Amino acid sequence: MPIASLVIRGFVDTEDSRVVLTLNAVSAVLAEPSYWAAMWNTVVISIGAMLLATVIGVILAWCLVRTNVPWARLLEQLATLPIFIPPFIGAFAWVLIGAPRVGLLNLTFRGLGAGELVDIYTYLGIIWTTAIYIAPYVMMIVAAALRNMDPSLEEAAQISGLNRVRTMLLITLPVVAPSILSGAVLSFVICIGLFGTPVLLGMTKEIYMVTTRIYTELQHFPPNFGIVAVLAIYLMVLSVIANFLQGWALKGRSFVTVTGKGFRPRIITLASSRYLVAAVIWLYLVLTVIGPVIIITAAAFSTFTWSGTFTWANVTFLWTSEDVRSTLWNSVVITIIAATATTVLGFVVSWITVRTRMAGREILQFVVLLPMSIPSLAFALGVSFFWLWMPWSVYGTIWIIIIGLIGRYVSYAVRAVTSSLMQIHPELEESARVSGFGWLSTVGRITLPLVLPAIISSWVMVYSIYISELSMVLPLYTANTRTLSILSFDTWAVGEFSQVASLSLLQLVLGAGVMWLVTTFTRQRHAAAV
Amino acid sequence: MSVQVRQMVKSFGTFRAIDDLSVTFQSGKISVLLGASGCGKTTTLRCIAGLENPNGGEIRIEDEPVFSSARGIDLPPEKRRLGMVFQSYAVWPHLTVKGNVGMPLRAQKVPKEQIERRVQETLAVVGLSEQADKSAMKLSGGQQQRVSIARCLVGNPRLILMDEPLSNLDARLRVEMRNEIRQLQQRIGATILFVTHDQEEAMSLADEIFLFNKGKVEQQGSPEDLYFRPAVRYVAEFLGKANLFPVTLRGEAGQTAIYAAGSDHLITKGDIVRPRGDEALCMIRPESWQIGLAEGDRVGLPATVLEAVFVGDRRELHVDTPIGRQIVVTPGHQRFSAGARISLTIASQQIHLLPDRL
Amino acid sequence: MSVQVRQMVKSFGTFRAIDDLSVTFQSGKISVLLGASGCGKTTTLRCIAGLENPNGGEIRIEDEPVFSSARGIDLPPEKRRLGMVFQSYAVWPHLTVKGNVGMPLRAQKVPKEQIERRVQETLAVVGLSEQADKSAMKLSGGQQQRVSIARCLVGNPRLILMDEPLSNLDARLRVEMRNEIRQLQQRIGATILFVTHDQEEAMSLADEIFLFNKGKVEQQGSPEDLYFRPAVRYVAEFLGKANLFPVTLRGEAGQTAIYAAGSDHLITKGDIVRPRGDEALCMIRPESWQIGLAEGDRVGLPATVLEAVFVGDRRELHVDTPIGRQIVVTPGHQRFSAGARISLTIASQQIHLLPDRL
Amino acid sequence: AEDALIAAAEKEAELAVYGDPFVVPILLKNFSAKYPKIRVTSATGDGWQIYNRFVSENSSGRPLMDVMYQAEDTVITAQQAGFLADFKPTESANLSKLAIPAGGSYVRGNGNLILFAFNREALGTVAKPADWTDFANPPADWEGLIATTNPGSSSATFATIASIYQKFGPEKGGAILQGLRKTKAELNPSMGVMATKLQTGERPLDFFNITTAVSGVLAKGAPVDLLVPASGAVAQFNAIGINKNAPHPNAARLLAEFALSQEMQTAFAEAGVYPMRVGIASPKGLPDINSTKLIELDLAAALKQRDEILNWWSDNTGFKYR
Ligand SMILES: Nc1ncnc2c1ncn2[C@@H]1O[C@H](COP(=O)(O)OP(=O)(O)OP(=O)(O)O)[C@@H](O)[C@H]1O
Ligand SMILES: Nc1ncnc2c1ncn2[C@@H]1O[C@H](COP(=O)(O)OP(=O)(O)OP(=O)(O)O)[C@@H](O)[C@H]1O
Ligand SMILES: [Mg+2]
Ligand SMILES: [Mg+2]
Repeated sequence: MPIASLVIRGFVDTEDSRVVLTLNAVSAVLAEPSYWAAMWNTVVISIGAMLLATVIGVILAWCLVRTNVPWARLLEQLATLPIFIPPFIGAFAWVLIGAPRVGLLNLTFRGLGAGELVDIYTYLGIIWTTAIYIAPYVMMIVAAALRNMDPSLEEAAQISGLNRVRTMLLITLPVVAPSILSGAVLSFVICIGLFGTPVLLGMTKEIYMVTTRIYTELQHFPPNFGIVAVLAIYLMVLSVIANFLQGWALKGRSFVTVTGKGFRPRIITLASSRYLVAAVIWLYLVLTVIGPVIIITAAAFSTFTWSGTFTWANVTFLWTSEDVRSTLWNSVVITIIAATATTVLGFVVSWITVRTRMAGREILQFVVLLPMSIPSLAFALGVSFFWLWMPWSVYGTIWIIIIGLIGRYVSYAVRAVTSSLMQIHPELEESARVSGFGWLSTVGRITLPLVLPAIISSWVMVYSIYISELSMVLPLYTANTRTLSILSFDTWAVGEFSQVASLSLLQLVLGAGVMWLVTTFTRQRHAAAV
Repeated sequence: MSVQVRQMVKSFGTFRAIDDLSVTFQSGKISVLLGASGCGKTTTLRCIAGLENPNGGEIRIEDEPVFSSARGIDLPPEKRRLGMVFQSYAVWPHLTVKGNVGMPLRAQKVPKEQIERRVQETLAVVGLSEQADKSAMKLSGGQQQRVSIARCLVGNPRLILMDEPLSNLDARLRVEMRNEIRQLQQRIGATILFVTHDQEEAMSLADEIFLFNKGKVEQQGSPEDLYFRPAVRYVAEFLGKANLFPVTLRGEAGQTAIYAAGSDHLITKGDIVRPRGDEALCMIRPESWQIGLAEGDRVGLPATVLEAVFVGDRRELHVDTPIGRQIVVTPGHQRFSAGARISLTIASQQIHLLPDRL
Repeated sequence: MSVQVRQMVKSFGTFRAIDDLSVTFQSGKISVLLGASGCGKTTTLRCIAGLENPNGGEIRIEDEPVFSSARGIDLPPEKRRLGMVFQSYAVWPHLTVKGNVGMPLRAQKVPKEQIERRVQETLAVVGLSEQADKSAMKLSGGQQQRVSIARCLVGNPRLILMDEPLSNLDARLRVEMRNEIRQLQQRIGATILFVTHDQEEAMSLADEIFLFNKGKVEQQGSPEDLYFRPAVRYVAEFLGKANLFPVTLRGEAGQTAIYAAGSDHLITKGDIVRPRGDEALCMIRPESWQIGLAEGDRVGLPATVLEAVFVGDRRELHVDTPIGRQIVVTPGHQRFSAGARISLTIASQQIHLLPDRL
Repeated sequence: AEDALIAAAEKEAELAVYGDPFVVPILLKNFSAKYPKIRVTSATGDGWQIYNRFVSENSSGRPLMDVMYQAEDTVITAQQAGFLADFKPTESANLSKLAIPAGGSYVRGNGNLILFAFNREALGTVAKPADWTDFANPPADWEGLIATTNPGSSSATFATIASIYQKFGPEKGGAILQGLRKTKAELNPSMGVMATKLQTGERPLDFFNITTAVSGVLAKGAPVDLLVPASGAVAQFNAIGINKNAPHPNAARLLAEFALSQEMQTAFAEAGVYPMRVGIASPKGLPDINSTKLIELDLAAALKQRDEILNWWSDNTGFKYR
């Protein structure tokens, strides 16, 4: 752990030292109004997307976990899917749906004589596209917390005369507030560091965000790393502020909901309204998951988009192409190793910060949280600088990618696990200590199984990020370590959208398949334990 | 607010926690539910509150059906307008003590100032005024339990369900709380269903006791009824301590002689309510035995003290007699040492005969 | 395994939950910790177990320091080798009953078959054999509490800390469990620290009682000591029920007359242990009052019955007398109705005088 | 290639190529097939991004790249910075005159044409441009139809803008660029994105596009037409440079030679890029490069004026290049 934190700090330091060298970059950025505009856009769009994603995620989680909506399991898995669609593909699907002139929705509206109602190239469009991509993260975190909540807390509220909605608003949500906040801050932070969507949707109308600026900065010559670093620091400051606000909001409150008085799981029964709720969720899913997936599928099977003629060529290439085979293998190896390592590290860090009184644990948490919102592109650059100057030959191997991914995203896992850990009554661990277990075995036998839902969702979460992560890999890969996401990006760069679509389908299937495997496996294990 | 339960069944998987339960809890009375651990008391309360869905049967509150499997009625908990104290407290961790207690009033949309006042009053009743602004999770076990009681009482509900509400309080506080509950019940005429394992509590609080056994009511009645006139052995043994032994009845009505079965030890003689037949199970409460003067006295049952346990106001003697082991309770200040020989007598009115010999 | 606590302090923020506590719990004995809700019992146990870090002081188990702020010692809980039953049960929700109970043995690396056998044995002791494979979450409150007890006992620890372990059990089961604990303690010579709010339990179980008040031990001693000879008013009132009133002492030693203060009501006369001075607080236990024969009898204290509460084996009379309200306990089968006039007498040996008048 | 070179290269057994995402994969596929003993790794992407990566590796004293194969402007920049070894192909006689720039220590490996592209179906009856100057006075119904790219990041775009600058001069050329502003043209992140939008009809009229980006959709029968502007198309080249500090100099040279070989150049032509060898026809379906009118471009000079040109572009289009 100290090694890892050192390493992470090393990354940050490399960037920091650049800043120190070129202090005028700071003044350049400060003096230039367009950077301020980018900052403003970032804040506006991120807050908008965060709010929307949080509302959607929380409502979904509550309906799917705490009520008897029909087919909740299936709906939940479907609702998770958007995170397996790489953001830039998802954004493109939305271009096809919501672009002026040719977007499906506009074609429909025009057909109905309603004119062109939607334009995806607007603040709202960007917010919507980003929000539906990050809403599943909020949903996963909140759902894990809801699963761990003692239902008698809700029952007591109902007895007190609160109806279901008010029970949810006054009791359930505040009790899982750490998770909701966690999810919200996470979505904010993902959003400020996101680059595919704003590049695709924002640039055309010159809605620049800080990440877009970093991206263009790095595409230029000569690159101004100073400005990149300053912009990255901007984002870091934003995320530190967000985290600080979160800590402040939760200060001094306790959210223990898993007590030693065992609870009996119980869900809220909705009468006929459950079908209405289900219908609304289905509608949402059609809009956000099924629609885009169909669009992508249609694209994958078309000779070219909207050609009207279909072909298997783009799909058969998935198993005939050597490129696909090797990059797929790389992707799977990198993703699984990195996701597992990230989750383990994330759990350890949260456990240390939540449960121990170890000196320096605040610093540890701070260091881990710092890279949270540095755009991957900038972070990867830091990583490559760092390892280029290190004597070990990690550079150019898959390990540098893995290290980069872990360093950049471990805070996501920390976030997901911490909020769940806060729910576990310490006496459950203490009783194990008294039973004669050291802290390590206590964690293994008691804590881990109890926060398993959160661990799983955090694994699935980072897995989904990694499988489609592009900008982190971009500066770090070589031909041997090329990943699927790079392949689709390259394919995209040369205008082969149909192939890109079929690659995305592959990623989607991979993601959904792994998620399905993980959940069934753990459900079986859980069933065996019960 | 009377509560009527008809033919209620509640199964968990194949296990019948409530087994065809029919019972009426009277309006404006305190009904105490007693029974062994796991016999279905909590489940009964939860079904009445609407937190658990019975598999069948009907529940009426004040004649209005709130659940009926036949008619497909199932009122949600918040519509049943009752108060409940949970066995696990269910104190909301994100709120302060005040926030917890004020919630039912907020649900009723009571104006702010009034909430503040009533919360303060109720907290004073449970002795938590000083903790009002503490986070609920920083309280000791007993304090949390009191928060949960205050939360239940604050809205003056007409029907109150309490699941072992005083189990973590000390004796003194418990008596205070008990009196508070009594007074409240008299003031607002509430109907209270009260689960407890503390028999003293049960006896002193109950207008009627319902003794549960395996998901059914074994016997119901006033505390004295159940204590002095248990219908079956289970009740006699469950409630308080009982000396039970088989006896043979001789002589005619009005002058029945009771002999320990299979021996010629005369227990007592007198005007005794006889069950059918000559064989019966005799119940003598430990405090009913009179300790005779001295060793060698031929009047009573000779007994040897095996063990004398001091329990404060009483001393429990475990004695060996020709008719088997007996428990005798004497005031705490009377001392006995193991091995002491005493004799026991019993007044005939203090004998209760049970029909079965099992 | 004696436990010595020296000058222990534990604060939460500015609040001193344990305030300079020094106490020794003797090896091989059952020490019962009694005290009002929130007085620091749980905190004391947690400090001894190593779950809470005292702010200062020293704790020794069997003379070996496990915590010492001066010497910077702080042994982790698992090294202190003790068993504990938590007030909140702390049953692991993700495990079965068996899984919960077997855990301490697994910690000790006991072989599989042996674990199986010992878990079964222990479950039989607490009466949960049939629930062995159930998920711990699906148990009733009392069943969960028994899981927690079984988990504590299974490893035969030499030092056992129990925090209200029987609070959710019915009276019968509670007596059984109490006996089990006694036997276990005698069999393996364990030292037991037992927190309870049930005074009968405290009395019958304790070798020594420690009465806590605001983070300190107010008085310690055998149950009879504390019950009959409380050192201060707080103890007298906390433990059992007590009639307390100020008295004036007259006459010389060996023939002291006790008068109710400010009146000429002679309470009793006899050979009484006198505190210093002529003013004292007189304590009479409710069961010590003798109810005199009849109305109009001039021998005892005239009294009018205000209320008669039936609590099973006893009946508690609240009576009005010229010296104030008194509580009188009589056997349950003696009936009194409100308004009845009786007279009360007391034997001089059953009077305890306290030095203070507060 | 000479046997000695092959032997030396195979002894090195490794090779790293950085460059263009379209041509480098094709090149490596053929190279690996021919020289399986040499393990080739590559990094591809946007020209300047890859270039920046190469620079930071080199300056940290850990050069990894052997061969650079990408847009000419980046290679010129590398050469001017002194990063490149001198490379003179052995087969220069068989190469077209376009292949060897004057005074260069690098060789052009292939070419691309930049010309007008539009979606004929989506455009319908709307007038199509015939020459660059048409954009100076755009018809009203072009509004919202045009897409373009950023010369600051895209080498092909820079080459085109520089051509306009050099051919029409700041005034007249500026008027062309102002036309983009008038028609509310859209700035796209890459030519690939532009090609996709062209094909869906979202932006049916590209200010210009590059043959590599559109040849794929053309081949699949999309209703896209290419048109050579009357004043000439722009030829843009991918150049091959060898790192002065190349860890595998022999393998690097072998690859560079291979890229110019008959078999590789033929393969290029089949893949839709213009070969640099005499006697090999231009790719099918694309205009023949030798008979196409081209705007003369002095890229080296343009690079010296890079900031000036970019600012000029910015001022006239209203787009920011950074
Ligand atoms: N974590 C905490 N933070 C703040 N105050 C606390 C904390 N834990 C306990 N206290 C306070 O310390 C005091 C002692 O608590 P403790 O749990 O030891 O009481 P107790 O004697 O076990 O009471 P009970 O019989 O009600 O369980 C209480 O007033 C409680 O409010
Ligand atoms: N959700 C459940 N799943 C399975 N069995 C259950 C569930 N809830 C309760 N039971 C079983 O039903 C029986 C009755 O439980 P209940 O909680 O009503 O008992 P109780 O009378 O309140 O006991 P206690 O006095 O111990 O609290 C118990 O045997 C318990 O194990
Ligand atoms: Mg219960
Ligand atoms: Mg406690």
